[in-house]
Amino acid sequence: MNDAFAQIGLGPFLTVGAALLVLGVFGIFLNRKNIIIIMMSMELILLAANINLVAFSAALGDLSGQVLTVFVLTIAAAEAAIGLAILTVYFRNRGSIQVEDVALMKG
Amino acid sequence: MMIQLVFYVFAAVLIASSAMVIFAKNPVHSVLFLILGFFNAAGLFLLAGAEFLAMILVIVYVGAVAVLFLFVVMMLDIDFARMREGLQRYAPLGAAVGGVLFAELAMAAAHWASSPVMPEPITGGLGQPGGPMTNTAALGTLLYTHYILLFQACGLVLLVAMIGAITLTLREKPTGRRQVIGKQHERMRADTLEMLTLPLGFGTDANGGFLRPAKGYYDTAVPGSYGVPAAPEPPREEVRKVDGDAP
Amino acid sequence: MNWTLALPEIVLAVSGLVILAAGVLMRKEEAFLPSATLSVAAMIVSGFLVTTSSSGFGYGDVFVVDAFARFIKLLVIAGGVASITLSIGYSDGKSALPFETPILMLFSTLGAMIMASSANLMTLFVGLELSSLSIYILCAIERDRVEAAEAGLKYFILGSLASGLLLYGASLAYGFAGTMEFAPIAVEINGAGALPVGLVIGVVFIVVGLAFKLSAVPFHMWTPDVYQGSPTPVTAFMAGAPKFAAFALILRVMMGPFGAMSPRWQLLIEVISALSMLFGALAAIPQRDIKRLMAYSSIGHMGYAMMGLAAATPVGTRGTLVYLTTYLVMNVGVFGVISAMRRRGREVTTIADLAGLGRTNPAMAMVMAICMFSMIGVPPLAGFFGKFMVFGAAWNAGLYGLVAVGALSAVIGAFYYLRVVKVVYFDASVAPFDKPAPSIAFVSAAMGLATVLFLLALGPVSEAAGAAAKALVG
Amino acid sequence: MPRTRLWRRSSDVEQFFFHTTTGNVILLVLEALAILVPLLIAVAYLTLMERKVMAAMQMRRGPNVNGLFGVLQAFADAIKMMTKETIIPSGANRFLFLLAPFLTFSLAMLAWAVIPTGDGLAVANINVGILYLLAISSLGVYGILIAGWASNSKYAFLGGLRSAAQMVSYEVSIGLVIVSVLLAVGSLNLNDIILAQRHIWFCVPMFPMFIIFFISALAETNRAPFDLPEGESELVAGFFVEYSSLSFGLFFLGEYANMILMSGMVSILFLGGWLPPLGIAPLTWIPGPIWLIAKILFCLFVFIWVRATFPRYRYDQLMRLGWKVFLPFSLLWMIATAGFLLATGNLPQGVS
Repeated sequence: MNDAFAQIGLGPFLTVGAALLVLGVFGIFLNRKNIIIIMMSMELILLAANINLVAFSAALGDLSGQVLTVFVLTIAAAEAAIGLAILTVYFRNRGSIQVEDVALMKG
Repeated sequence: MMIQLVFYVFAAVLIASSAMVIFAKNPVHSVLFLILGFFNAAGLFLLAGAEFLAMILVIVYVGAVAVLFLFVVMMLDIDFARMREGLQRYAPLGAAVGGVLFAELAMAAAHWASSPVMPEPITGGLGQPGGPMTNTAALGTLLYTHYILLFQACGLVLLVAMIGAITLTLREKPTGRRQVIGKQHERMRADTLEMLTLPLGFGTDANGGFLRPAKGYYDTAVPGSYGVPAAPEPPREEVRKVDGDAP
Repeated sequence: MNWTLALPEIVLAVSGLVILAAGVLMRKEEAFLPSATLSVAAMIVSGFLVTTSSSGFGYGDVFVVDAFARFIKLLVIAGGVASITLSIGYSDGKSALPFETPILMLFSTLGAMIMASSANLMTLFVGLELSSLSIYILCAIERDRVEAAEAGLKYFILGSLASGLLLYGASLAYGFAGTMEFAPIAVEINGAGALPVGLVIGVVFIVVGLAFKLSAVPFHMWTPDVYQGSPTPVTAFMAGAPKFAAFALILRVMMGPFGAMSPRWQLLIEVISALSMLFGALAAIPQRDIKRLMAYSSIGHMGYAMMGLAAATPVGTRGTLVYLTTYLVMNVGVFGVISAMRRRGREVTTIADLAGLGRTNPAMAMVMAICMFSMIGVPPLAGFFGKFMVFGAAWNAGLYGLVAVGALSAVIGAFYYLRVVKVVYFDASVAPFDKPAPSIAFVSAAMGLATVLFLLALGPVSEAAGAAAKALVG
Repeated sequence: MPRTRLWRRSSDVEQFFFHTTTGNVILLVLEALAILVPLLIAVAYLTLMERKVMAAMQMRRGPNVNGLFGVLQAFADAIKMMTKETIIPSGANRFLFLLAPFLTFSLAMLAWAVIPTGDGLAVANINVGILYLLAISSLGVYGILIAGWASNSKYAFLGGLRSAAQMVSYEVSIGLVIVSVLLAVGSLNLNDIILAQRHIWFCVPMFPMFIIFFISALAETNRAPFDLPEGESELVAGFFVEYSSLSFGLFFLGEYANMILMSGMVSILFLGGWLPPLGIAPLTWIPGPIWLIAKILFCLFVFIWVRATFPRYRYDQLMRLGWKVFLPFSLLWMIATAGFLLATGNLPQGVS
């Protein structure tokens, strides 16, 4: 545990993580504007998890949390690439990325 | 004291900009707020002693992923006028649920209790006696030994992302002449350019009009690409030479 | 370090890379068949390696091979092989899929195998993402069809939300235990008296994340649209490999590290299971699209399979594994028939299109009928044994309410399965389908046969499942 | 981390500057100024140097009216630029439009915090210095992208997109080149990277990487022959077509500061930073900062030389070069470096 972290403590970090998680979930479920915002909310959720992991890693003196953060950063980048590719495909077909337009199939 | 202040500044800006990601009217602004948020998250990482991750967060996220987002937001011709509808009518309910969730999580965070018994922490050599080891070196040691399988699996994830992005979005463009680089480089000046001495007082038409370079013009392009016949070009007519003398 | 533990995975990964390189060098139109054949071959080789692999922990204890992992891996590989074979038949003519399709299925299978072997929260996450990311792409791979794009988008958004929540839960569990390995977490939870609220929230998030992948109610919203919009072989794949792997994880996580807190999550699982069974049965009734019907059917089946988990006993786990095996067989059979539903090269997917199949193509109609009866749970067929075992386990564990709900929804479910059979045999026939491609005919015939003859394999399968359950629960 | 001793400390002064918060802040500001002021002057004279060198190569005289040999030309330009009217296009996003040049300029300044000008002599001698540089240079994309978008003009937008794609592409090979250097050093600290070149500069054993890095630096700074983003013939002036007056000036300064920064990176990674070419007597008398400046000047000269000599690349050629030539080659070289170091047992172990 380094000095700076010891002065701040674990609680504030976790609270920031929780706030980001809630904002991300809020953004996904209540957003009616466009899908890109939803994807960005997803990034916020992953960032929340990352902040938690790094904070725990510092508090526990255990590096495996940071290792998982490395993996999460990698995978999140891959996920963003795929998501945006799918979004582009969708846009080419539909000409819109409004959330309410994503309801072609019903039943 | 100083450290706490720095932390709260980073945290406040991070949370505020994350909120703006969701509430901003213009998606481009949302992306920019996301970038600001990531920047501050990197600051938090630094405070927690994860210097390598902080830098990687800026390089990978801010430098690459957010650029992707910006690209897509800017290039998709989104109808901004329709975007201003705002949140759904359930927003107050959602905010209440979110508030409760946040309160619970924050309570759990404030009174965080870890297990009374803990296994030996995995440090990768960080903070151990017998030589200073930086955060980066320790992470690297762990990644390449202990977690090598997962590291490789992450490589496959990136490969899958690459395959996906290419299969989904790459379309062979019908326009665009592709070059054979070797031939292009081998080409000499004499193959493409011919110096003519033209008489004064005559227009281009009188001298045979504009002509494509004599040879080598089609040779350097991939057959079948735009404007280049798939079959080898039949020998072209020589550029008509005009004598130096006036007719 | 015993690196040979992951030999099946390594072989699969390397052959995936080789096939990809070969496919890139080939001409676009000709690359599909070789890449599909090679992928199937690689997966079969990997399956053999799975059966011969030794047990133990490896790679810094992030990776475990035991009877349970082997059982799930074989199921996953079988699902993958079947779907790639279906895609060969599906991909000729106008609706040609790109040659990357089988390769992505291969990588997704690989991710599912890693999930089955995970002994660590990190392995869980990485495997899950490798498997899911490939499927997101596969859903949208017919990029000029708007339904496919929409299916991909929906699955991507909800799926990545699920994995984000799962990751958040994992981070909380890590914060409690100070490690990500399952075994120490189990020890600590056993030792701890009162569990802190943070850990409970973490476990709930992990369950939610996995339930999303399983498409269990109330996290099922994506299933019908995604099943309907994706290309049929991809739907067949989605209904198989990733679900088995997600089940493997839910079993491993719930029985392993969080096994000590089973009284806490048992009710949650019971509710999810009961809701899935009921919802799957009721919502399927008004459906007109066969792929959509299968989506609701799969929601219901996941509910039944979860009954075994809700029992939280070795017998229950064995029941779940047998159930998953039977589900694989009959599900692939149905999707084989659906892949063959084409008129003049165009795919048709409504139930009404099946009318009169009994006269125009008796063999296909027979397969369809067998699978439908099996899904209801009619005795000599495969589905019966799975249902019997999970119901028995739940009954023994004293979950009478759950058994009652299960029986009720089985009766309701019988209605819509029988309706399909009625349409196939008793409705006035419409134009016949095109002649099915040989690979599709082969897969559906084989699966139909397997459904009938499952009785013969019941002994070995349930023995293997019992060994797997023993390896898991101890 | 220990602060470098810049002057003889008397105890009171030491107490104030090193142990009180106010003193620390003042010290930091002074250190920043000590870097920034020379940098700004250098940027101003770099423009003059470019014009003079190009003029010499094209057998012209270049600016020679203002002051002796035109030394006041830079200031004349600055005054002209400042007195012009700032025009903000209608429909432009005001805030972002003004933010973009400021961003470009301040990023180019920020990066200098970690550049060591002597042994351990940097504003911040941090562990992950090279990553910091990479991070800052990867942010440069935003100034341009935002400028292109906020101008509400299609030429600016196209220029911005082109430039962003170009910079992101070349960052990949820059990253890989840096990794091969790091493999040989075993540390991410810039000072350690320089010290590792005591015996031989990395430009000798890693000559191809040196070349790739230099060319990628050209592309990264949007310099000729990779100045497509502002290609006059197609895009009028690219992403800053709508800018005028001081905002244009900031872009201009930022671009030249980036050039100096990239030259600094080349000098540190491959040319031994503040080390003299040989560790023998007359050369070691010259202080480190002078060597660094000399090397940066040399690199800048090559930058200008290239601009005066090579025709502009076409966009597809540029992308092909980045992705199909540099990327595989630097990847291969990185693997080869790692293999060589491992095989010969020279892999640096845990140097911090």
